[in-house]
Amino acid sequence: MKKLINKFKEGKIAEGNLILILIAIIILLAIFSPKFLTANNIKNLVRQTSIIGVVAIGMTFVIISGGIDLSVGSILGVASIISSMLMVSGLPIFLAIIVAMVVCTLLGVINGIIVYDGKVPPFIATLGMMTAARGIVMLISNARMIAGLPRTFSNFAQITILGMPSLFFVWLLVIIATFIVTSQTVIGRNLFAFGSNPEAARLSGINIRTLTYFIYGISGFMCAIAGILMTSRLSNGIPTAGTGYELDAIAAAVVGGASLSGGSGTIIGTVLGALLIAIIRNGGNLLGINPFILQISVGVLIVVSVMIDQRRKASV
Amino acid sequence: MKKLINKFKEGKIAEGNLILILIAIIILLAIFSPKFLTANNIKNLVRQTSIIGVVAIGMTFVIISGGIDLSVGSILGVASIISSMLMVSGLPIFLAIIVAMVVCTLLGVINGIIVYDGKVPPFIATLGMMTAARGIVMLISNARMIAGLPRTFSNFAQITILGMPSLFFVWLLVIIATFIVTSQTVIGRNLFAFGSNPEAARLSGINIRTLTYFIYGISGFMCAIAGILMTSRLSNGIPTAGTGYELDAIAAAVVGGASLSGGSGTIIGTVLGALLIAIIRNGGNLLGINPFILQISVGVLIVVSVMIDQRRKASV
Amino acid sequence: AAGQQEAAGPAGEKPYEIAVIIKATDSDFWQYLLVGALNYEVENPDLVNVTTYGPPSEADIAQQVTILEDVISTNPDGIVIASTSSDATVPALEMAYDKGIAIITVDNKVNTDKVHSFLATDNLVGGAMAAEKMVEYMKAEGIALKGKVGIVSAMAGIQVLTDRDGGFTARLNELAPDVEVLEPRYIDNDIVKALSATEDLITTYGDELIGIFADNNHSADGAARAIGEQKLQNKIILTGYDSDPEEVAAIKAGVLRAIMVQDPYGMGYKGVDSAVKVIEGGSLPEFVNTGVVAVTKENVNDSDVQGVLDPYSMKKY
Amino acid sequence: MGDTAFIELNQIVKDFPGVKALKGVDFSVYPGEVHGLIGENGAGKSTIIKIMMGVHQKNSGSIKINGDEVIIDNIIQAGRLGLAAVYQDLNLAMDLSIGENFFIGNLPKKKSGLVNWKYVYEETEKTLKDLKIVIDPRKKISELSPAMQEMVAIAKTVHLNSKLVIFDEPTALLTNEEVEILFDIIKTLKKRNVAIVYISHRLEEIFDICDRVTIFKDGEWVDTTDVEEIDEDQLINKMVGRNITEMYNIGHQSPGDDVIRVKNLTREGNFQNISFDVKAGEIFGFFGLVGSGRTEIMRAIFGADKLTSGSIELNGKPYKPKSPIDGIKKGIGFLPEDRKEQGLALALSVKHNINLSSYKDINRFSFVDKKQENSRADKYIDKMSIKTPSRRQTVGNLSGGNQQKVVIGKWLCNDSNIFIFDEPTVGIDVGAKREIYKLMEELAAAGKAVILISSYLPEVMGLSDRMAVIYEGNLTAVLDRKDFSEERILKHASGIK
Ligand SMILES: Nc1ncnc2c1ncn2[C@@H]1O[C@H](COP(=O)(O)OP(=O)(O)OP(=O)(O)O)[C@@H](O)[C@H]1O
Ligand SMILES: Nc1ncnc2c1ncn2[C@@H]1O[C@H](COP(=O)(O)OP(=O)(O)OP(=O)(O)O)[C@@H](O)[C@H]1O
Ligand SMILES: [Mg+2]
Ligand SMILES: [Mg+2]
Repeated sequence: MKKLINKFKEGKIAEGNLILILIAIIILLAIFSPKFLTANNIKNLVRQTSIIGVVAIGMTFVIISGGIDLSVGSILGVASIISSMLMVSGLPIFLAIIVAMVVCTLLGVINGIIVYDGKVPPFIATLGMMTAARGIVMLISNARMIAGLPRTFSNFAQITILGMPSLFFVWLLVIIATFIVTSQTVIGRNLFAFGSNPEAARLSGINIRTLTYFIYGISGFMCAIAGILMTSRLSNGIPTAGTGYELDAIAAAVVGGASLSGGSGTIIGTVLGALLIAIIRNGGNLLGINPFILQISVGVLIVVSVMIDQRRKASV
Repeated sequence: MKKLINKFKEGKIAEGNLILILIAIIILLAIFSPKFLTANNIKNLVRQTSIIGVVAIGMTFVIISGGIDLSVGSILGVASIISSMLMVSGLPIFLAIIVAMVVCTLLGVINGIIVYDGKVPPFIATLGMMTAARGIVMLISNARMIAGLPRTFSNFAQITILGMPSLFFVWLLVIIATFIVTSQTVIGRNLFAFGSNPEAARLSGINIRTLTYFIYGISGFMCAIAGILMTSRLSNGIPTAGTGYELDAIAAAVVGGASLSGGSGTIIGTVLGALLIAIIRNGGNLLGINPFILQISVGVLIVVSVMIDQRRKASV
Repeated sequence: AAGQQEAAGPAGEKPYEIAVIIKATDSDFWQYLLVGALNYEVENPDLVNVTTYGPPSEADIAQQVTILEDVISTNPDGIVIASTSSDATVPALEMAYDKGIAIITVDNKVNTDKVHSFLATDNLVGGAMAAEKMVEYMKAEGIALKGKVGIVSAMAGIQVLTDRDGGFTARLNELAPDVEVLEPRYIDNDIVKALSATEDLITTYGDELIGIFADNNHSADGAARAIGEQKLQNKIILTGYDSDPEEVAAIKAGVLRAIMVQDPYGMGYKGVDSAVKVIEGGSLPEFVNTGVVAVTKENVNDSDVQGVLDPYSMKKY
Repeated sequence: MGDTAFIELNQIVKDFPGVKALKGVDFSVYPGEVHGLIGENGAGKSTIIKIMMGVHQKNSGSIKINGDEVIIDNIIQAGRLGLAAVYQDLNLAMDLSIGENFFIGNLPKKKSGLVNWKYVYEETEKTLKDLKIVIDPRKKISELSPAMQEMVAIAKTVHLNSKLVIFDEPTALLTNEEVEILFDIIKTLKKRNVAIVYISHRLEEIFDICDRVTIFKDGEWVDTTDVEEIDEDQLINKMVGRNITEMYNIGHQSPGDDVIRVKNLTREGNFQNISFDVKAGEIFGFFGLVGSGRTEIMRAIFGADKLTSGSIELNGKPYKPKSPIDGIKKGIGFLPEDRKEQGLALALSVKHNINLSSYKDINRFSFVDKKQENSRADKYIDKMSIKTPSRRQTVGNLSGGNQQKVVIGKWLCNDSNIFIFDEPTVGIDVGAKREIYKLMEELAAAGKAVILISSYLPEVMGLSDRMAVIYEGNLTAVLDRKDFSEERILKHASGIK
């Protein structure tokens, strides 16, 4: 423990700054709004963050690799529509979920193929996928919500376990699994190497083709999880689900310390980044701040927190 | 002329591929829709492309420098609201336009300051500005459209000169001016040097601070022009004006051959890129294609045209 | 289904080419309008050929103008348009009118005389109705008309929404002067954000919060879910706008008390019909009110509202 | 040499986060003198010139120019004071033309304010022609070989007409011919009474061209002396703190079986009909002028590039590499010529880089075996004597020589049996060079095959058992050690039959 604190002081914990900023904001909010630290609000907060939090984790893989994935929101929409249409058509819940996961993972892999084999910059490849996948969603759903989901499915998102919403536990599971993958496995090591220097990674015998497929596939898979959670939470398949999430997810990862030039980023950082943004929004709402001023503040705070982080990094 | 054709054949004209793709699409559309090559439709096409075309040119500066500007849409909104509110309040049209231009250029420069002095990655700096500037627009306009603009102002966008819409000439002016700046002036060439190798630019004594301010300032200025044109065309100050334009502008520049890692990109390429995207949409509308299928096609075509471009570049 | 074939008959010959342009392709409401328009085509295959268009988002006004211009280039016999902006489409519409194309505007008034007919609901009135229903249910639940009422708005800067919110606020101020109407919370037409915004409203104002008005279907879906989850439907009276399956379910569950339902199906159907009448030389009233109906638990199962609640059930293709 | 120093630095201190790069050094240069600056990798040579040039700010100390104290807080100002530098890392804008790079930061304008392109290209062409370099200045600079790029950078700096010109390791990428040109340039500058700072790890160059030499060690000033008063051994001793004699003196093995047999290898546009074999325990040199195609041959064998035709046998078995994965599986280790671009993930730790190719062997169900990861890292840090505060240090913060050792460590760690070293000692100090040579000796002694590509003739001649000479993608000779002679090798290397 002492070791940890020392490490922290020496700035050796990558997420150190962010934790400090987060604590400062939490203290401020707790002082100004008595509602902020209530059990109920905390529950709301994690529920509000879980879905985008899962997307942001997939995004973190892509960003560590030096890429970007603009298609997450649309792929989330695909998951929502496919899973709900299948359920409504009578497929068992379990199967519907599996199919949605497979489809979304494949869409992610297609991103990877376009990027690796097509040599198209990730920004453009996933921008194309973003546009096309949303079009597909609209086409197959006729731009309509899908209602009439099985009760057991829609109930899932309402459950609380040990006082915490079920969504939170899914997020937690994702966090733990991806934390292990990024920090303990060969794939994690290769991911960082690839992001830091793709050519060196290739010349070191890393199979960067499959790695690229894997990275974008993971992002697609995370969108599937998020889309299914959202569908359960809203008891409907929503064709517009996830619109604009790409920017939120990227912001979470980058505020969490990931660099868009690749090679750095952590799962914990992204989790903190997502929380920071959500807390600012939640706090602003609790304080009854004018929504436009709140919007301005969110913009300013994202910039300022990254700026502080850069300063502190430079001074260590 | 012969020299030009030879250069073209040898793939030495950067925009060569794009011109070929564009011609192919134009021929296809002309075959399938007799309305496509009518004077009226061509007029529509340039009118539709002019506004995003101007934004994309500002974006090209930023992309050549190795940055990105997500705030263009919001800054365009600022221009629309500020200029229209000032006009409605009785300020002379001329002054209202100047004020909007100054404000937007300043917002751009602020982006530059955050990027250079704050050392915040451009993606985050301009993402913050995107959120904040839209908030400002909503706040000052109360999220309402501004109506009651002077007739002379709204008429401007309707005028045609020599059979072409006035907007086109503004765009043309911007194209010519920026073409000269990027290819014939010191600051323009410094822009390429900076984007190609920032460290080399710095070590060669290029003042990269003012250069950064200039680059983002230009982007802001272009948004002002586009915002004013849009206000005239829509006869209203629109608080949501420009939403989502960042992606269209980036797509135009990248389809036009600019690389997001900086150092390459041309004004002509961006113009062609913007036209390509607009032509696909226009053609789809003329053919009465289902809007979702059109959306899918636009996504696919952006990716495919970049892919073809990459292939041909690699094979030269 | 919709007329994909390219060449229309020479002007004056049937079937007439009718273009239907909606504000955005991303919502049930506008899809309902298309159902009305396309049903008309199915019923009168020899009379009209309907093609549908729309930008992906209501925020993108310029894109709609672009589409309109493209459509005019194709020289249809008639255009039915729900124009997002009242001014932006004027020049193009006037040009089309002068070319002899039948122009029918729906939903939103366009500031020009060169329009053959206008079919719409009055959103100010719809907002006011939502306030009336809210007060009615507050009284029924025995809630004192004192405290705060929130507005969950789909998006900032969209005229029809501003009208609904304005109509609601004005009427509520009249009916319950002691109630404070809070600043709208905007949710980017995202149900999850509507849910979060409502949760935060509940957390912030607690018992003081006695009502919420949600100004479209997505905002009402999210608000209903938040209130339902916390079982506060007897303390917070929720009224909404538009109709989708989730709203109908919430009405039936008593979480959402009333929705103001317009008749997008009718706008589409009657819009095309009006265009045909213009083309054939008939004359039409300048304004046709397509009406707004308040649907509550009491009338939600009535057969005559089924059509407006879910026009998809009337889809004939 | 004049009486007052043109530039005089006193007690300069420079701290980087975690590193004290300069601990109070003195340094001065007189007009018309060529002043050599030497020291091990990381001694602070580049740092002090960057302080002179206003790229870095000193923490304390003073700078005088012509006896007056000055503050140099940016590059533009350094330029005004008459200082110019050719930096160690090639700082060129690769997307731009040769002419534009020539005038980067300094583009001439016409009266209208627009760039005077005619002048840009004519002046560039003329200046380069004076240096016997004939190229079209409108070409993109990335189309030039690294040597030519370096020459452009040198010519550009000299063209500025400065009073002090600094060369930071200019010859690392140059061939003999170009080194001659460079020395002529320096002599001309000297005649014009320009002060010159010359940094190099090739000590014989110091004796060829310098008047005085200053030695740094670990951020401290060690000595400044007239070149005539010191010999190479003394210099090395002052630099590394011990004696290194006979740089290239290593043990040679009696060769074993053929490990690699190459027949008629061709890659269109790069090389043709290359055939050779390398035996176990052998150091096989590859000499050729820069750009002759050696790198491409090796990349193709490693699997990094595709072959057009030809066959390869490894240990008697046919081998058709499709990607580096195949080469690595067969035990080939490849030390690329550009370690920063191709060899290292600079942002990652020493440990991570050493293990980069071996994770496939040290995992259980794809979970990294961290004990092994750490112990392997420590083993090779120790074995290679990599100077690093810990295995967790970011590789980017190490000095050049130590970075190079990390790359070698990576291939040792992967248990390779064929080592391809492409320009392994570029930019490496004498001490580290000697260590790398000893390592090659050890590898050969352990029965591995070592292929050494180098453009530095003394090095290939000194180390190789046999040597292949390449000229424009063709193998012009394979020589035995006993037949090595400078004249003969250079003849083959320049295509003279
Ligand atoms: N920007 C920097 N940040 C942190 N440390 C640095 C930086 N630049 C140099 N150093 C460190 O300062 C020390 C001196 O480096 P410098 O580049 O001056 O060495 P050098 O003598 O030029 O070595 P070489 O012969 O390898 O070029 C080294 O320990 C190096 O790691
Ligand atoms: N990026 C490149 N673009 C174009 N030509 C190149 C490129 N890299 C190398 N070449 C050319 O390919 C040929 C072989 O170069 P290569 O680098 O293999 O030579 P080398 O003998 O290994 O020399 P070096 O000492 O530079 O490593 C040369 O003609 C060179 O100019
Ligand atoms: Mg150095
Ligand atoms: Mg080489």
